[in-house]
Amino acid sequence: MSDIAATLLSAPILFFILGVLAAAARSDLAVPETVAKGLSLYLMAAIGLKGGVEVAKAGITPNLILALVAGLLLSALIPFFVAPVLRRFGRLDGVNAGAVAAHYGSVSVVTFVTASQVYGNTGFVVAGFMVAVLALMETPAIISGLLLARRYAAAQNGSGGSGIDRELLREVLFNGSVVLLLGSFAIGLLIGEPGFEPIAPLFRSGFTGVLCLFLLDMGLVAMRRLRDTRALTGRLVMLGIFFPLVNGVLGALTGTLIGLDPASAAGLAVLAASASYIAVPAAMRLALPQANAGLYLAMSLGVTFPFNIVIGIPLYRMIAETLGGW
Amino acid sequence: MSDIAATLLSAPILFFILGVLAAAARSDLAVPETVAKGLSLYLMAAIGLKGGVEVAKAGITPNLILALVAGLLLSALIPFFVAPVLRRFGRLDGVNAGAVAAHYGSVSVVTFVTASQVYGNTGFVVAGFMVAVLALMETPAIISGLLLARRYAAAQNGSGGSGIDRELLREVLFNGSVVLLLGSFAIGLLIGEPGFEPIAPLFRSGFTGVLCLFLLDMGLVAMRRLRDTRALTGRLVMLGIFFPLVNGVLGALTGTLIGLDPASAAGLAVLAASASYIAVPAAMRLALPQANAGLYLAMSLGVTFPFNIVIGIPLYRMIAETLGGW
Amino acid sequence: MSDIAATLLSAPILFFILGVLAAAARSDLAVPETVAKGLSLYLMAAIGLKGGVEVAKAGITPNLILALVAGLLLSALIPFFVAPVLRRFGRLDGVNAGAVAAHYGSVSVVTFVTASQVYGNTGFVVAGFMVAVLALMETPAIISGLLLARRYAAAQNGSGGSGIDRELLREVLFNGSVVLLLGSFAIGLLIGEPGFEPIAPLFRSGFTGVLCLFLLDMGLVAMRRLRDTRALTGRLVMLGIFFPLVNGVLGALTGTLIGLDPASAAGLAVLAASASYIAVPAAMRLALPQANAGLYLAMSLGVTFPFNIVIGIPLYRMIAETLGGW
Amino acid sequence: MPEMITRVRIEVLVDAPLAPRLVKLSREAGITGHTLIRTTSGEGRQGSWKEDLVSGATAKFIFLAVANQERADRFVDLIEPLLESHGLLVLRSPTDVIRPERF
Amino acid sequence: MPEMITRVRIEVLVDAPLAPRLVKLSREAGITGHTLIRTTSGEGRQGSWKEDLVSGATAKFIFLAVANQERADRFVDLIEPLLESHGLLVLRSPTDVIRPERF
Amino acid sequence: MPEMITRVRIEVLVDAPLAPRLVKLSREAGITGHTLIRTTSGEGRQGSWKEDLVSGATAKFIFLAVANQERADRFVDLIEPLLESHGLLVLRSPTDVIRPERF
Ligand SMILES: Nc1ncnc2c1ncn2[C@@H]1O[C@H](COP(=O)(O)O)[C@@H](O)[C@H]1O
Ligand SMILES: Nc1ncnc2c1ncn2[C@@H]1O[C@H](COP(=O)(O)O)[C@@H](O)[C@H]1O
Ligand SMILES: Nc1ncnc2c1ncn2[C@@H]1O[C@H](COP(=O)(O)O)[C@@H](O)[C@H]1O
Ligand code: NA
Ligand code: NA
Ligand code: NA
Repeated sequence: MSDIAATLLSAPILFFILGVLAAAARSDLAVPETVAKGLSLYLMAAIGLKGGVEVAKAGITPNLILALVAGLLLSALIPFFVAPVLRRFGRLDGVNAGAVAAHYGSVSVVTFVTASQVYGNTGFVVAGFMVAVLALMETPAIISGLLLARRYAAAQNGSGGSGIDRELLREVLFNGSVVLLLGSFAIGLLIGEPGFEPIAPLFRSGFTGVLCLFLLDMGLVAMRRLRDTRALTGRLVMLGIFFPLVNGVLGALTGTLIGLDPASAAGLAVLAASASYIAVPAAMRLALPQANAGLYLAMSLGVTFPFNIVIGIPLYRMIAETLGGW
Repeated sequence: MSDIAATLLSAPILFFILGVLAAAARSDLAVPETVAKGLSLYLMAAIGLKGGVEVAKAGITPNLILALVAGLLLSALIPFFVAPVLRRFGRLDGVNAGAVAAHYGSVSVVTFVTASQVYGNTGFVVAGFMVAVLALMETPAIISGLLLARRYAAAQNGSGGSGIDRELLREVLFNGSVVLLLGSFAIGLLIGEPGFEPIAPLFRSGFTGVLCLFLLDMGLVAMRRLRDTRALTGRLVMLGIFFPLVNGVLGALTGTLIGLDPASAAGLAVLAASASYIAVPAAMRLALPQANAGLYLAMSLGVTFPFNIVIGIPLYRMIAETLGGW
Repeated sequence: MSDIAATLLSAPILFFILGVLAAAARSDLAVPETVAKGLSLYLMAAIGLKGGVEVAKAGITPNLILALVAGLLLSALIPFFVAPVLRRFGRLDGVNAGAVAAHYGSVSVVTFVTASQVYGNTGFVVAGFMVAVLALMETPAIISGLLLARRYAAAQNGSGGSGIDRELLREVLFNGSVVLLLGSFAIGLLIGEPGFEPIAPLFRSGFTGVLCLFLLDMGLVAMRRLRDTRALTGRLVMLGIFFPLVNGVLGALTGTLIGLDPASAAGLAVLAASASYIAVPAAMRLALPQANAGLYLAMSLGVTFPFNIVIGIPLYRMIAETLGGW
Repeated sequence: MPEMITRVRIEVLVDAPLAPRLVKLSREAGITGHTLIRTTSGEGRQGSWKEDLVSGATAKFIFLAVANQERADRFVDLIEPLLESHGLLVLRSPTDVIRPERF
Repeated sequence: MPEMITRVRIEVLVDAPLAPRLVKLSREAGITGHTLIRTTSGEGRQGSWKEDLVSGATAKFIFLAVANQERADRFVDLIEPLLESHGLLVLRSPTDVIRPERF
Repeated sequence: MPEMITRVRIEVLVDAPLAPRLVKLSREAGITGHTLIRTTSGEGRQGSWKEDLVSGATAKFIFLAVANQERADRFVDLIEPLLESHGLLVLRSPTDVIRPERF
């Protein structure tokens, strides 16, 4: 429990809570959208670079390959477990179940970034290559979610999503956050530690501070979304907490089984537990426009994201440490 | 006088002057609004954090309590001195006098931040708890200004401001800048110096530089507002200089009397002398929409803000040092 | 050639290439316009400050005066060489030839900034005063381009550009980037190294990192402009590579002849070779609205800018070093 | 082609801090939706203004709502008392919409 | 005074990720140009939304196109199937333009 | 209900650097106010463009002015010579306003 206290008392998490409280009090505090977007680009470039630089130092290990495969499978398969629960217990129709499931298979960059930072500050260091796993996990879930939506729709009347056209394929493959993460990772690999030095003041020293400002905004956004939504039922809120718990355990187990160190296994748990709110919503607007955007954003941003930031991050660490100690 | 020269030659003040000159020459130099807003959020978070961290180190002292009470009283009472002068000498009607008076009772975060920075760089260090005083002083003046406006209006025909409804109350209590200042202050208190370390590169090392960019924008904005306004009379310009002088002396006196060190007394002088251009204008648009926004912004931003930045800051220091030397 | 490899492997250039590739793959990666603008203001303030601080240390030398005169002449005269080639080989009409020529006489701040950074990181340090040369070179070319456009038009029917009215004069003299560059340079001169110290963390340590993010955006913008334009012919693309080569050699020669050290001569080559995409396009929209903006931006941003960043910068260094070694 | 029926398009230029008040009044008039559009700058009898996020008090939105005749009338009635004090600019024009029952 | 001829002004409120699809359909309808205008926030039957660049999925544009009667009709026909699923709001009104042959 | 009288609504799509020129001409035509609205992107015969603040040369505004018939006519006359060279798109439509004496 002192782990949870330590997490809760770190600056980024406290700024997140400040944002949640401000929005709950209906304060007019707001970070301009374009600034928030700028901060998120910075965070992705920084995490990519740092991961690449570390892999440049450590070299490409079998662990890296195993973790990539595990991440890919988790992202692709989690929707198949999530969607049926959303239909039966959550009472969603097929299209919405598929859309929401895609979010839970995919990942939240900021959740991972926050976990790495909070873990790292206490010497529990997630391996650099997990950034590549993060980038790889963003999109397979999109395909799975669409397959599920179409299968459900076909079972009814034969008209599911509009399929995967060129526009969507581009969104899936060259989604901005995937490109920036993988691109920065590649740049980090190429330049290594010496080439990283001139940019380290911005991308390494400034990182935790920027994360604070960004999480302040995420707190505001998450709480406002929760408040303004009309689509969220009690059952769906419960699922928004149930899914990260189950997926987190799944991720920690997988990570431990393939031989990752406890911190990296915890990182994989965070990835599995987190739900996307960048790449997937945009893809779902394109591929399943009839799905309710208010719904999937409320679940991933309004419920699962805060749960992971405040409770999940220390919890997955405890689980991974316990499993790793066996 | 060499103090004034030293102030004028510090980078933040020079960037402010650059902004003023550029706007005077009708240059198209402009900082995008959203970026300026982002910078101002950063400045508020940073000043709040730093204040909180210092109070975490110094502990809660009687001085702190006294300064909070003094600040609160200054903010609430200054409008009662300012408004009658605005009516008689400034020839404003009751509603506008009340609205402008609220601005002078409240404070300008950036003026305080600039003063702290300029003072601190020469070893004249304002106590950390003055940030809490700053936050507390933002809103009492709003209530006073509204009371004054209503009293004046009642004396005429009985229909003053629309009163304090829920919307306004929220604006007053949970105004974005108040929430951010107090919230960051609380976070600073909670995390203390060790917790502040990972975010110090952004919030401490980067501070003066960001202040330069923000003051460049403020110079542009202040000068353009002065140029574009149609509401400013010569008498009001004189009051825009007279008020900060009187209020600054009042603040320095109060600070010295309650036993603050000279630098913190100078800080209180700066707070008393400065006029709001964030929290109060928004509240006045809500509560007294019939008041002339061009007028109060021209006075606070176009006249008093530049006066304080360039002349007031070194002046209040001299006054506080003189009073403290008695 | 290992110079070129070293340049290509520096982080800023790699981020530029990432931007180009992302745009080529039609990724939706994008930096918000206001953030990009904010980054460019930062870069100009930082380069101005650093140049001023260095001149404050080195003093005003005859070299400085000579370089200023040389820069002024290059900016004013290059359009007279460029415009006829655009007409004859490029097959442009007089107005468009004048407009494009103005861009090539003027300079690209980011190209210069990138070159300084890339050179400086390998100990090839461009003199601080070259920033003043940069600022001075922005506008003379505008006058030359307009003269050319008017002369061509007069040769046909006597109605060229609408002449230089007050609006345009202000744009030319008090253009935002010129004011910011010269203003920051003056501030750097005034405060010197000691006054720069408090703002060095932002403006010196953060610099290369910010440059990376900005070049990422420039890569996206340059590639998208190239893709979306309808005005670019094969001949014009060739000229967009031919002009920087010739002007770069001209700049390196001039710099060597007036006695600049090889790095500063390379800096002058970069300035001569680069084409404006900030000050000049805005002035041309005002003065020659009938010229095709898609055309001049495609040439300067879409062709010449990438060429200079990737190939020109190491090339001009080699040329300047060779010339300096004589 | 889908049938298009005439409805009323109302646009009100309003200061950012006062926009929520307008939204409330539109709900009272029975109007079921609205969209806010940010503006950049302008000029009127009271001088010129520019979008200003730092103080936030001089940014202006265009409040756009589509409604049927009856609700539009009610809304204009409700905002009439605010016109002078809130400095509103109100435009009203006919527009064709698809699915008119929504408005 | 230059002659002004009546053309059709079409405005569609559309989610940012779906705007390219609208542009494609307008080209198919023979419409030669369009302009996108960013909106800030709004409210409808599905609740309220705010511009959101981080996820990017709930920002909305106003797609504005001017066209002659025939092309406007064709465009409305093309987007009709998307109305419900894409949550579009479609406004159509007459407007006078100079150089009507452009549209 | 307050009386609403018909006035002319003029919208001009104009490049950011040229907007001040339009404002000047509207003043010459006797028009007492205007509002500028930022646009994001668009497409026309000259290709597509996107808001671009770094160079600033390809951002576009919608210049919106409400005026009476006479002033509107005068304004359209004044901008006519600029249409081609400045690439303007001019829309003119009737709108009802409250307090018509303002325009
Ligand atoms: N009557 C209306 N007037 C203006 N905008 C509307 C109206 N109804 C809906 N909207 C806009 O269309 C969006 C989607 O509407 P809805 O599908 O009803 O949720 C809303 O969020 C508003 O931005
Ligand atoms: N039919 C149209 N409807 C709406 N906007 C248009 C239309 N045609 C052109 N535009 C806008 O006007 C700009 C200039 O048009 P053009 O001169 O045809 O390239 C375009 O980039 C669009 O933003
Ligand atoms: N005739 C007009 N056309 C368009 N916008 C106007 C007009 N008159 C005023 N405005 C807008 O309404 C705001 C307030 O107008 P006023 O109350 O006259 O200062 C101005 O700043 C403009 O943005
Ligand atoms: Na996941
Ligand atoms: Na005060
Ligand atoms: Na040049």
